[in-house]
Amino acid sequence: MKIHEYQAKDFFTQYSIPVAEGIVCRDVDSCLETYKNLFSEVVVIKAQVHTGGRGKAGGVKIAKSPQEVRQHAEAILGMDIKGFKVDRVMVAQGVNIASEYYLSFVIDRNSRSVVLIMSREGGMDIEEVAATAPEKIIKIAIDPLIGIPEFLARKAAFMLFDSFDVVKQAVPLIQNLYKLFTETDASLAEINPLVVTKEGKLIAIDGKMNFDDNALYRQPEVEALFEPDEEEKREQDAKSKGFSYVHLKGKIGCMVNGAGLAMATMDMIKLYGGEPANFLDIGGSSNPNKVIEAMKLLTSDPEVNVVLINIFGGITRCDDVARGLIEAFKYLKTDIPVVIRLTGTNEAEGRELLKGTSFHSAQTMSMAISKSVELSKSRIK
Amino acid sequence: MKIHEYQAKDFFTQYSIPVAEGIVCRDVDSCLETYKNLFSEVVVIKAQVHTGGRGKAGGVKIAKSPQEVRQHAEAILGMDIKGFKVDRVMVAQGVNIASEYYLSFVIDRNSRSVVLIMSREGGMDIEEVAATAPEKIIKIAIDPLIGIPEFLARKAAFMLFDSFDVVKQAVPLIQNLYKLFTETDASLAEINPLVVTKEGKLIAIDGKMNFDDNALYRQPEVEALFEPDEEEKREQDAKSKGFSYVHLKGKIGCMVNGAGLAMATMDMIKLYGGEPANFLDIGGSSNPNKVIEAMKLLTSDPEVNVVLINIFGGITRCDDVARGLIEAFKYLKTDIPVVIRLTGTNEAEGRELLKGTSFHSAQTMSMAISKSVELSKSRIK
Amino acid sequence: MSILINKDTRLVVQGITGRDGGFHAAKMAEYGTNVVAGTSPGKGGQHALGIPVFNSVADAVTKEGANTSVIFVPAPFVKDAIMEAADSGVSLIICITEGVPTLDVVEAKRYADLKGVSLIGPNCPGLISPGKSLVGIMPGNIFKEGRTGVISRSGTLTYEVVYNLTLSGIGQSTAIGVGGDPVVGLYYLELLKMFENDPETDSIVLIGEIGGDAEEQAAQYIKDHITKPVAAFIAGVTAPAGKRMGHAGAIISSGTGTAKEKTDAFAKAGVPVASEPAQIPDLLRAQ
Amino acid sequence: MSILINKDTRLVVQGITGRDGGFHAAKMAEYGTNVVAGTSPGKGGQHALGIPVFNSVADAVTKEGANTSVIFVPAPFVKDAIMEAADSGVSLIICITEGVPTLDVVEAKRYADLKGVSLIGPNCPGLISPGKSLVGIMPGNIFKEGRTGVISRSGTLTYEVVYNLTLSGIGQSTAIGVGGDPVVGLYYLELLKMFENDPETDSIVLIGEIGGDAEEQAAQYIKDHITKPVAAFIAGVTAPAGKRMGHAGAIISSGTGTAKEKTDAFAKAGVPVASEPAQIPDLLRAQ
Repeated sequence: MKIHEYQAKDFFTQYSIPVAEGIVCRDVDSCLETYKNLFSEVVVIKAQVHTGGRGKAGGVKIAKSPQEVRQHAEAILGMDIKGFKVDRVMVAQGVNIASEYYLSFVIDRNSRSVVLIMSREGGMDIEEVAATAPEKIIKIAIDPLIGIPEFLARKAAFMLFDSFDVVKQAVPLIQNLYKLFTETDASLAEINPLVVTKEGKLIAIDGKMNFDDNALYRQPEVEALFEPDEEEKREQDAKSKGFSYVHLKGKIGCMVNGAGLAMATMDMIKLYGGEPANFLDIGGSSNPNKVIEAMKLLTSDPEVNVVLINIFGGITRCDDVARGLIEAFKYLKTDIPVVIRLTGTNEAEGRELLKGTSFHSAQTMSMAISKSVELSKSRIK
Repeated sequence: MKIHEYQAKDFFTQYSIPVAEGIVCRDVDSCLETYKNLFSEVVVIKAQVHTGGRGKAGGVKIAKSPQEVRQHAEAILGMDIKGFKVDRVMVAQGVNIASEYYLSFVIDRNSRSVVLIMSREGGMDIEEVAATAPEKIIKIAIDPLIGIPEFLARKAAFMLFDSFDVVKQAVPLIQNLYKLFTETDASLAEINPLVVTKEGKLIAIDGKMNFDDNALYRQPEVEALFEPDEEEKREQDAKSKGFSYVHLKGKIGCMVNGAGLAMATMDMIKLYGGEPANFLDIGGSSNPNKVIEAMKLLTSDPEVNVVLINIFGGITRCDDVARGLIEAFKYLKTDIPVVIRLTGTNEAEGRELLKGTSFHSAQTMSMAISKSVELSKSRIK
Repeated sequence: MSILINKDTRLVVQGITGRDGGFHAAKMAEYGTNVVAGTSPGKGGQHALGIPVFNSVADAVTKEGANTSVIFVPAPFVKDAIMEAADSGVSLIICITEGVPTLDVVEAKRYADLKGVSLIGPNCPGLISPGKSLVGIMPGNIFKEGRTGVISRSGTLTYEVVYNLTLSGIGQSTAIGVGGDPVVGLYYLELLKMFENDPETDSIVLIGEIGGDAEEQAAQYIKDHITKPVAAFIAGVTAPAGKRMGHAGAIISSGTGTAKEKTDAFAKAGVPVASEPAQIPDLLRAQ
Repeated sequence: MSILINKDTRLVVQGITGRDGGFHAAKMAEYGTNVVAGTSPGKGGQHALGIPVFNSVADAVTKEGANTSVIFVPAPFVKDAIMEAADSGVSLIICITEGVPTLDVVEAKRYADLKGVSLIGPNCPGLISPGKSLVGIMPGNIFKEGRTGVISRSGTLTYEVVYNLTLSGIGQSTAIGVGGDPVVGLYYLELLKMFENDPETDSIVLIGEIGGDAEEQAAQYIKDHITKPVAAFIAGVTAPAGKRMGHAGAIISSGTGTAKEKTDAFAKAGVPVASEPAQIPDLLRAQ
């Protein structure tokens, strides 16, 4: 789950991490009001959107007068950045930057721990630094049983900063950011750039936090900040029904049990010359209601012209799945052709049951996918 | 550092550990007032003193009427228990006890960790249980990096209780008492008895906490409860001057550098037929002021008739120590004989300096102690 | 032989009185697994499906000699369940539950390491040594005794692959689903090593998917240390960046973790990659 | 030979810019110890007494090959200092500082164990292998090279005993003060074992005191595992119960930890106990 920069900075402030003072505004007037109240000649106006690259898109501007504040606020509010409409901006105090750094905590799969990532190449896209100059990136894996004792925070800070005055500010910052990360079940807590001002102060200029979806149940304060976009709403709606759903742009709607098999199904559709319309993992069980809900979801996409149901019968046997499908389609009115492939436990019995129905039943995954692609293409003409 | 039962229970309450409701009272009237307010026919009146065995001494009584409250409060307030005068009592609700248990956390030297100690023999002196029926005592060492996860608290609780309803109450109690122990730098947190009431509730009936003196600097809330008795005041006063001091009842005042050597000096005085008046470790350095302060402390004890100074000159050389002693005794007027024994680095030079002074200088520890005992005995006659 | 589980496996089911725990305990016992105990705090002394229930895993170890634990408790209780098992004396823990907070897994896995206990999962289908022992939720009947080891990040996709192997007459020594979350226990490197050392495994199938760089590491490891034939499959060629494809771990972040990178890594290591599951038997036979 | 420290010891002094750290760093160097570095955060790059100062122990290890650390930082910072040293790559940590909160030692010692690093102290005088290396605050000049190992809970009492040994012509292989706090690092059992295995140690002196039951355990251990002659001394025969005798660990609690119990345990194990320090040389010679 993503949150906005200003929300991340609210968390920073709660955890005593110094940020450039700023206020979120939803219209031009409050931008001007904020400009007055900040007592700072120079301010930065920053689009608040759930995507990166807002700087390149013109979503970050410096203003030095009420006129400039108005001009930039008008330009940025309402702007479209990678499909995200800007409905609020942050107006933040300008800072005299002496030098810029990168600092974040992320979950690292390989060390199976939280990792502190730092670089003296602040303000840049860290993935770009990682790709072009990996030696400029410092990584420290944190032992979850130990956390970050002072010596470790100091060791890290000495790797990043030359001045002991700055090191002394960085030690609690590193410890507090880790505390914030673990206490909110974050998956990313990033400060980029972390700057040293000309006055020698360490300040977070931009902040980004992502959170572990699996932990939202115990993080009500985080969950309250969830602002799904249209697509996320669709995915969330699917999730509430026990599905995993990701929308794509093809024609062949897929309904599969299991995430890996669902991905493999999409891949094979593409391999066979077709275009998958979605990823949809309906999980286990042969419950007809689940099939009905899944079909509703797939057919709500006007692009879909074929539905492919690929089920591996394991613990749930194929004959039970077939009965569930037949039951479900009693309640579904659709003229979209449906290809069904059942494999696994009792597959012969399952296929027997599907005989004489309007489904296109296929024996192997290859056959089912060939058939779906063929049907999909024929329906476009 | 010790605190009273009612203060321990205040900590328990802060950490959500259920206690029998009770109020501390300093006079009979407030005992009667409390009896009225507790809405409990049966109350227990308990002396609050920094020592055990108050029950046997008559310091704990059950009262069932205002008359009995008055009678017992009058008897207990002002009572002397092992040299401690009772200046307050706790008046606590009576509880319908179904069964009694013992539960505590202590520092364990051998496992170098905090240990959870439990027994079904609640209400008894735990050292007695340990001596007579060690198999009835359960000990679980706590890994400081892990603390007490729920499974461990549950495992412990199942060892102590048969009812799952009680186990479910014991799990947070165990976790919270450990939290209290570590967060307050305790050295003992004991509930004895921990009872299950006839209504099935788990309640702490008596509570005891001791604290790590070395950690008081970061535990202001604990330190505020320090109530030294006369002897502790003398010891604390010594401590503030950099000494370790323990008062005994003999005639030979000792001033030694180092705790082990100080104990060995006392032991040898006894071995040679004398009586040590104290344990006094003056630590390192040859600072004359320290010697002056130490002499004042020793001679403030009217029993002392000889002073034995036993110094091992290590990093601080014996000649420097001798100079310090000579300097110090310029400012000390006393007719108590002083035996000095200097050993170690430059001991010959040290002894040379002491020649011609009024000190009795001895070459070995045996000789110094023989001399002290001889002088002490001769001064009694 | 086989790896990790066999006829000597004595299984305790944590959460046996729950719906899933009970259902799969029965299935496992039916397959022939020695399901010796279950746990459910407060229900110690009872029986579930004829299996003795204990208040703790430690009791199951002491009283029934359990050496392996499988976890079916709800996600919020998984961290404690793993730690309990790790402290109890079992040597292997398999966690089936999905939806476990990542930081809980980080902590529990570290604790298991400290105790010298192996963890598989969470969010995994478990593992099977066909004809010997089944621990988890895999459908036992599609497997066949044999000499090919299978390692996978997926559930039904594994079944699909195994089904193709079995139909082609290729049996399995052990098949393991490592789990679809970003942080899980045993993974490719440890398992490849075990299969390499297992005298009854002749070849290995590795089923990967998008997200992370574990497949790239595995490719390197195979090149450096594995002498037995390996065939691979990678799911998620068509997955878009930034979207979680069902598994919390299956997400392409900032252009890394793509199927192409993984396929390229295997190609460089000389490991053939199937473009569809049905090709795997032929890729194995060709080596 | 000797145990724990010798001519190859390369020492880093944590807190070298403090009063005690600086004073004893000079004394140790004077004795002949290889004091290769000091640490003081923010003073990296400077020199103290001609010794290079670093911001961290890790830097001292990397740049000067330090393998042993001695800690002189104030009590509130000791826990972090021990953990820093344990994480840095040194294999032995000696903590001199007194007054450290017990729970800090519990945590730091556990962390050192986790890292496989040995800890001596806190609240100890350190150790010396005469003629080779001195780490801590012991007065080097009273020691003499030889073949008797000394283990003690005390400081000046150790010097008293050693002085008597030296005067009697009995030199020492290594002498160690384990520290007077309730919870400290290396203790009797580990050190007895090291001396037993040290080919250049022929006999052992153990100096105990009241509090705890470590002497009783040591007596049993000596009976079971030690073949070399041992003589003991116990301080605190006259100490009253419930009073802390200087050392936080020297306290008789509820009638246990008395000198009598300890003396009896040694007697039962066949270890002679001196009634005064001056007897120890004779007790050793008599065996």
